[in-house]
Amino acid sequence: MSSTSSALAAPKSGRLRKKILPYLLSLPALLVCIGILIPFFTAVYYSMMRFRLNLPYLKGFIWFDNYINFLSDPAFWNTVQISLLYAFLTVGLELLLGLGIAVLLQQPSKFNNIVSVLLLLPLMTAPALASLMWKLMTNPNFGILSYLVSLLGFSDFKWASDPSTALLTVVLVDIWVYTPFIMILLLAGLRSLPKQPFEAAALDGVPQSFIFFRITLPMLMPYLLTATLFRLLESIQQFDIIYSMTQGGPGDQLMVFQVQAYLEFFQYTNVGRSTALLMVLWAITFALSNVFIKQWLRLRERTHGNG
Amino acid sequence: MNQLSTSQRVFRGVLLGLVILFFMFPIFWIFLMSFQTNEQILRIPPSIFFEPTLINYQALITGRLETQAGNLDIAFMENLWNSVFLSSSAVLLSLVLGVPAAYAFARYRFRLGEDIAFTILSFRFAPPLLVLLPLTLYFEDIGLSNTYTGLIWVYQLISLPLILWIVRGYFEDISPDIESAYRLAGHSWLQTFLKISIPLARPGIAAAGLLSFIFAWNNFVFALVLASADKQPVTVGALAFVTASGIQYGQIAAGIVLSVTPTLLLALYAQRYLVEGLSLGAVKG
Amino acid sequence: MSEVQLSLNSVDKTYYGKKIEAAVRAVKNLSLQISKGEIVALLGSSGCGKTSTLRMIAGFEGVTGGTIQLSNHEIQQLPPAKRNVAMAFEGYSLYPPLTVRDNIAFALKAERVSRSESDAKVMEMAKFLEIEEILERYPSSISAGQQQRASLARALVRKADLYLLDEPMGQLEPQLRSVLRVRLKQYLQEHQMTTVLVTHDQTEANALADRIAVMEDGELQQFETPTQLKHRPANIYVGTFIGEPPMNTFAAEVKPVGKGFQFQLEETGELLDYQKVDFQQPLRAQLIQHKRIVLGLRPHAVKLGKGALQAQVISNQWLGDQSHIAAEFANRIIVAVSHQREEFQLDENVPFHLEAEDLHFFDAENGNAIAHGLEM
Amino acid sequence: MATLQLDRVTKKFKKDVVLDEVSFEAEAGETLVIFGPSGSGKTVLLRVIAGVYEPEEGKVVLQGHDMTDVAAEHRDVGMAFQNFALFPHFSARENIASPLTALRKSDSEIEQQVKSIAKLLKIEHVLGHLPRALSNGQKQRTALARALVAAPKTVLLDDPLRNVDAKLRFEMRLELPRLLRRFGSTVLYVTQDYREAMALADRIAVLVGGKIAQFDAPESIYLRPSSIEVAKLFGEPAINIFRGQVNEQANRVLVNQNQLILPKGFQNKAGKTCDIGIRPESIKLFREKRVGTTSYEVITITPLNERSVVLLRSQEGLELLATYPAEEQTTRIGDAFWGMVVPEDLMLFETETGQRCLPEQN
Amino acid sequence: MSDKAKSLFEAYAAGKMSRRELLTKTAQLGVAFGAANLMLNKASTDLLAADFNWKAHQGKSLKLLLNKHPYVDAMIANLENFKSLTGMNITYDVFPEDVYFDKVTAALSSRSSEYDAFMTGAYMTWTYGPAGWIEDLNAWIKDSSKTAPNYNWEDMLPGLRASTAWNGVPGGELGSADAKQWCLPWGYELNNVAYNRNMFKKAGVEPPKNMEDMVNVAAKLQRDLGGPYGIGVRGSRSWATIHPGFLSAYANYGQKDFTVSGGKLKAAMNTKASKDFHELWVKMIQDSGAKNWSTHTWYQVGTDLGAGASAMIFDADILGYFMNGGDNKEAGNIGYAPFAANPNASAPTPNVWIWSLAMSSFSKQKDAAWYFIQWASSGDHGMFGARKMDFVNPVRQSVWDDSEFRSRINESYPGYLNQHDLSAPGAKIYFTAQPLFFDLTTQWAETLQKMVAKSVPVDEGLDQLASSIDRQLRDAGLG
Repeated sequence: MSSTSSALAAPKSGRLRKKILPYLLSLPALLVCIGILIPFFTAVYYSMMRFRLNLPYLKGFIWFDNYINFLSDPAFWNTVQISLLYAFLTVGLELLLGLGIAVLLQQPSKFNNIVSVLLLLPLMTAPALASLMWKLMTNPNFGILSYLVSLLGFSDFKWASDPSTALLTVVLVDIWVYTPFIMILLLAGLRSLPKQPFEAAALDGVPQSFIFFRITLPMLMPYLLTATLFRLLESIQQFDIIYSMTQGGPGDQLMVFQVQAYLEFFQYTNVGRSTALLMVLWAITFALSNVFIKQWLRLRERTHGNG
Repeated sequence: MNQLSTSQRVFRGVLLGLVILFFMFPIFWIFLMSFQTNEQILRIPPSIFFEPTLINYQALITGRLETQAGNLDIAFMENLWNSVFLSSSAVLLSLVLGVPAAYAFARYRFRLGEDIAFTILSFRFAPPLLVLLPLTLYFEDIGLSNTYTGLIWVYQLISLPLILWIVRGYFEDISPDIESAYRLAGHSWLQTFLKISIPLARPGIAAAGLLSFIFAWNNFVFALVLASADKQPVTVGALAFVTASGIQYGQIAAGIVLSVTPTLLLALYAQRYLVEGLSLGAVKG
Repeated sequence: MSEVQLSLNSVDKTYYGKKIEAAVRAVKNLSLQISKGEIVALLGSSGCGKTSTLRMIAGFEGVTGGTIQLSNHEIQQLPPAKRNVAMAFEGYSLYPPLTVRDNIAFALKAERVSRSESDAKVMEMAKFLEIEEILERYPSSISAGQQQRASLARALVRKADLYLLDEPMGQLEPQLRSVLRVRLKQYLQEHQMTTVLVTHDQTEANALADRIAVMEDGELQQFETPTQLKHRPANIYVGTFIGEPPMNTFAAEVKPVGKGFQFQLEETGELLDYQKVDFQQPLRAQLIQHKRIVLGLRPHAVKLGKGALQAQVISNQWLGDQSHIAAEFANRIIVAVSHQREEFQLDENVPFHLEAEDLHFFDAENGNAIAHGLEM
Repeated sequence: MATLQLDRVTKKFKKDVVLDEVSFEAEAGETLVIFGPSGSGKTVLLRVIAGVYEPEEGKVVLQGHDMTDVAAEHRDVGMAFQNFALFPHFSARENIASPLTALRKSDSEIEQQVKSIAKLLKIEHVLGHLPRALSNGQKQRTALARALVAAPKTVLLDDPLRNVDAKLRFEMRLELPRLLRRFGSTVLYVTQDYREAMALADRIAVLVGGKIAQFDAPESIYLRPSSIEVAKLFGEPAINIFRGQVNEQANRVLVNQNQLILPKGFQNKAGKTCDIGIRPESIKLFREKRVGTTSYEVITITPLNERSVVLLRSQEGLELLATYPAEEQTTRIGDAFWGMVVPEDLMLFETETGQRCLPEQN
Repeated sequence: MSDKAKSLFEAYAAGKMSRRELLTKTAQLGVAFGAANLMLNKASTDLLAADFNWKAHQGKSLKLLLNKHPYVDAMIANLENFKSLTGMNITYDVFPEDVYFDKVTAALSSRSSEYDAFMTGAYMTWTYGPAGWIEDLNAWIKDSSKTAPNYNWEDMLPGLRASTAWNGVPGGELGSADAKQWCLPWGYELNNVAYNRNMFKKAGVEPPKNMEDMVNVAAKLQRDLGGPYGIGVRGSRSWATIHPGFLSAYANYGQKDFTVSGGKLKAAMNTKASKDFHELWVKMIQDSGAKNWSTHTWYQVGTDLGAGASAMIFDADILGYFMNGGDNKEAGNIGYAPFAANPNASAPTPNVWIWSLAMSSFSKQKDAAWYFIQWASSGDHGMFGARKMDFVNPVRQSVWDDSEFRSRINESYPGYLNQHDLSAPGAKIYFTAQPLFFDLTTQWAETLQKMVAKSVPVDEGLDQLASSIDRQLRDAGLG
């Protein structure tokens, strides 16, 4: 019968092939990314140089001087502070809002499904374009929002142009663009939660708030973590919205890392300082992402039964 | 179940109404704006009553805008095409590279496996400029400056980690027994992968693909720094409406509307996958 | 039994799909009265409506028609929380973020039972269900059987008017299952806990329940004690559903001979001869009236070794304390059970006989029982 | 000829040893049941044979060829999974046909073979359905059909009856052996139901903690279990186990002040402590006193299908489980029974190891 | 083209006929106006070709990097002539101004040979030059084998010529003898007041005479008009906020950005006079500037004027020029006024912005690139742009002298020429040339934003700014 012959013809190297297969599968993806590691290491090198394109005679390796200079540079600390503030503010508010909306839309119904797709629209508007939209709407002369706000009596509301409201305005745009992302993740999470624990709780007469905080939220935790991870790290690196809305102003009000680094490079051609700034940002990001991924892996272990 | 009192229902309705208002109003307003002339837009106070005009769309689509300063060439449709081409190529490439890798991480525990996975994922968290700045300094040398290839490669930074992350989790949620069953039926690994694993992971792949498409489409800074005019996507191209002879608000609006349309259509099409695809897998943990 | 604790009155449940034609009537005109302290099993194959019934009692599903009374109050309009019902779910109903201990104590905590009292109760339940060792673990890290016991503990630890147990032992290992069955029944009886239990496993229903409600296709087939169900099945469905191995059935023509009868099997014409048996009058009249009947034969009643009938053995399985012998008879398979080890070989022709008092008579038209044995 | 050989197969997951040097052989056409409590490694064993898992050590030999390093698709093995593992996006027909398409058979040939096995398993009418539209029983038959359709030399069945209801399970228990005989394959059948194991097996491999505890014909295992562990796994209700003291004459054993008659051949145990095993059905119960009986009080009664299980307590306080046919329904709690243990059925086990003590032959 | 038409053009080209005469006659011949225009350019081109080998680089293809600008529109409109003149091909990338200079930096810093020539401002060459990215064009201008005899370099406004030449020494004087010509002026703008004549009439005010007057006039406009704000000036966090009206007024007070001594630079914006001026400027914005001043770039300043949202601007004169035409709401209502901030000053001292053409050092065909730069900055192209397109302000004296250009401007843009002519003598770059230009001016703008937002008092802010700038200069070895 054919079976015997096919067994004979079967490659004996099955075990070896099985060992190699995962590497074969993952290597192309890795290689494509590795290519990007080269610029990364270049950046590390540049960050340790006095390197301004327009002062070529100053070029030289200075070890960590760029970083040491940061320590005494109020502008740098301002950047750190603003970046973190911006990140925590946006992500915090987006989480709250996204969670709220996801809870509102939790029951799968036709209406809720349509609303949830509609609410994705802002996410599909490129942040650069969304900023443009909001700039139009907050234009003090013809902007609809300025007009509406003036009807409410705030005729002097300056949106992104005033230091006291610039952060608020930019955060508002960030919330507008990215809350849908969190919403859709959490909605997916809520909808995939098993029903039985909630039925059990309903039967036991446990109060809604008790259920929400003790059961729903913890069960949603992996989703919340993923959403926070992706958003927080993107938010701390925010560029598009801030650059388009205010270019970092007014004053140094919104000088976050990437805007500062962009200006340092493209306008001041200060490669050393620019890359050093980005390295600091990378370190912060990496540390944060590590914390989150560890936490996420821990939860995953638990749900997969090894906890 | 789920018996809500009337007051609860009204409360929910009001909340939902506010949410929809906040998220939809800007889009609605820009939509209206796109049918107005600059003059109408600049009216003070703003008004929602106007005589709609198609000149903005006409200008964008024909690529010619008549102003007092002469005829302006607008490459908007080219930009739109660039966006479509760049985003879909980038996502396709990411899928081709990322889905097998995601499968490997999901199914096999191999030496360095987690490290490789984390390395790829961590690219998602590297500040884009950190990579871009050095790249501008020597993209020229490796012959990738101002090529679609170069851009698509850099776009992998956005799309690949996301696809890997979501699809991996999705594969993990599929019972390996189903794959084993197909192999035991006498099919090779590749056949099994193509006929069983991928079809079963389709919602996850679709959701990941859609999300990364959206992010690729929305990208601004990569294209801004690396692309020359003829390779530029809409995000950068839309800035062209700011001209010395005035800001073409109507066209900006029309441009925004047009640029959102393709992703919206895609999302509508893939909507049922989105929630389903995200609910399993990665995110879930 | 005394006072009625739970009463279902003509309860109906219809699930409406997208189209009217797709509507499914899952429970049909179900009426049940359950006394205080009684343990009742809803038994039936999957899709028979037993789970829908349980969920209506719990309040997860609304009734389409009829009323449900618990402790003399109509509850069908109340939300689940207001019904004072405790339930153990079939599957993974534990709260994943909480330890097993917190899971069990969750409702107690919400009821503001004192810490010490709650601890004591949890410990008592844990000992009872042999889960003391996993109290600090999380649900995902314990086996399905342990999860099920934790879920059971969570339901039993509460004070409620009614306990609903949905397949409470389905995930347990056979050994543990038989031990816990006994223990659980004792516990429920001792504490006078009115219980409705849903199961597809008759062994479990028999072991635990005072009375069993057999359901099929949304309809209540019979509601009786386990013994009555076995000895006096109300219809063919109950007859073949209850009993392991299932009852053998043969369609036959009734031929009165003298005081007795002969039953001629419809397909192949074999005669089961009971002309010498004295069929009492009411039964006799009934049988004559029916002409065509279905005969039911418990495998235990098939006496192998001697007799006028012959069957060819197709399978002889010894299970330690009993033998199951399947044999071909009248183009059908007849199954016999013997409490000793039988040595019949495959294809061997074995004589057998059936006592008249072991016969069950069913109406061939509607399947309803006419009589069991010679009684009537 | 042994068509299936396992040679000291060891499988680990991280540090857990799931299979510990498992060796056995199966003959062509034989049905071998792998029986054990959950977590004993049954499923893993099957997967190692199928090629889904790789053993760390040892060899898997099928039809005389070392298959240890051969990919699953080249082993000529059919397998039915406990959770069915049907391809959800294929119809029942495509599911069943999948082993045939791999063999590149013609469409008509495939259709004909699928039809014929579907007929055998009574699922012809649902061939066009997707798995989600099938009942559990239909799914199980579809999975079975898929495993068998290409008539593989080795068939692996992983607790295929676990998820189906009692009636169907009983029917399948009758039908399956006949069906398997038709294909002439070597069958490895995993179950944790001892009745199923006894009903279906030519031989049973009892797997406990990753090791083969006993490998023998069903009756041998039931009647002569190699250890307490194995004895406990067979029989419902489970075997009664007591600590007992064998008297100097080695003809009685004292259990909790009750004297039980010891079968012959245990001289070497005289005066020693042993564990005594008594199967519930080995206790003969009578309503009235007879010679050699002891009086017991009924503590609980639990109906168990055709039998009733009673927990009995002797005056000396010995508690044991016994069964009697369910037809006698008059028993009440508190009733008295006169019971006698059939001496030949009494089993002795070493207290330390739990191994069964064999009677001396002479 | 008919022979008759041809001879007409030849006559024109030979200077026997005025342009108007020619056009009337060709019209009579039935040649459409547009075609006539093209032929006219053709004729001048042919003329240009007369005694110089324009075909030396025939067949080569150049690529330009351009900013979206009316000058570019004018150039593109005339490009066919260049192609036929030289037989070269031209392609170009046009970017919006928001990102244009970043693109230039990206292209040059990557040493890309893609672009042969590009548009730039003079300030940028202070970075590009030292970085070694652009060529000193003297080498070509002075080479008669490469430059047409009728190019007439001297025709370029001298202030502009000087402003685009720098010796590369930080603080070095623009246009010094050792200066390198980093780029060629192409079009320029100077900074003055443009205002809405109707609004001024309505509020009963005249264009401001000096800084203090400007503060008051703006405030009055803001008060009386009830809607539009008083004055539009730039405010974004960028060098561009410093360079237009602001620096023009600042320079008018004789104030400098740096003092240079011994080759070292020192910040000079914290003098008493500077502080007083800043006080006035900040107050003006606080009282009557745009609400979103801190995001205002030139196009918002312009758009607001054109849309009637502001009453006047102190910014590039060409902004006022553009807002007076097209579909702008206030088209035709815009007036122009020269502005000297210092009451003691004799004339305005507008700082200038010069759109120039530079040659990339990485170009592989520099001579060919020079042909393009030469053509684009020639009097003929300038004349074409000025007469037919919005190529204002031209950089050549000959164009300013052209009567057709002057009459056209006078008709449609009354007051514009006057404004220009009065300010032109004082118009030049008032910044000190040095490589940290962008860092330091951006910081200056940032300080200005803070002062307007009242988060720092003016004199404290300037002291901080000066000390910060001095530190950076020291770090870079300049101070």
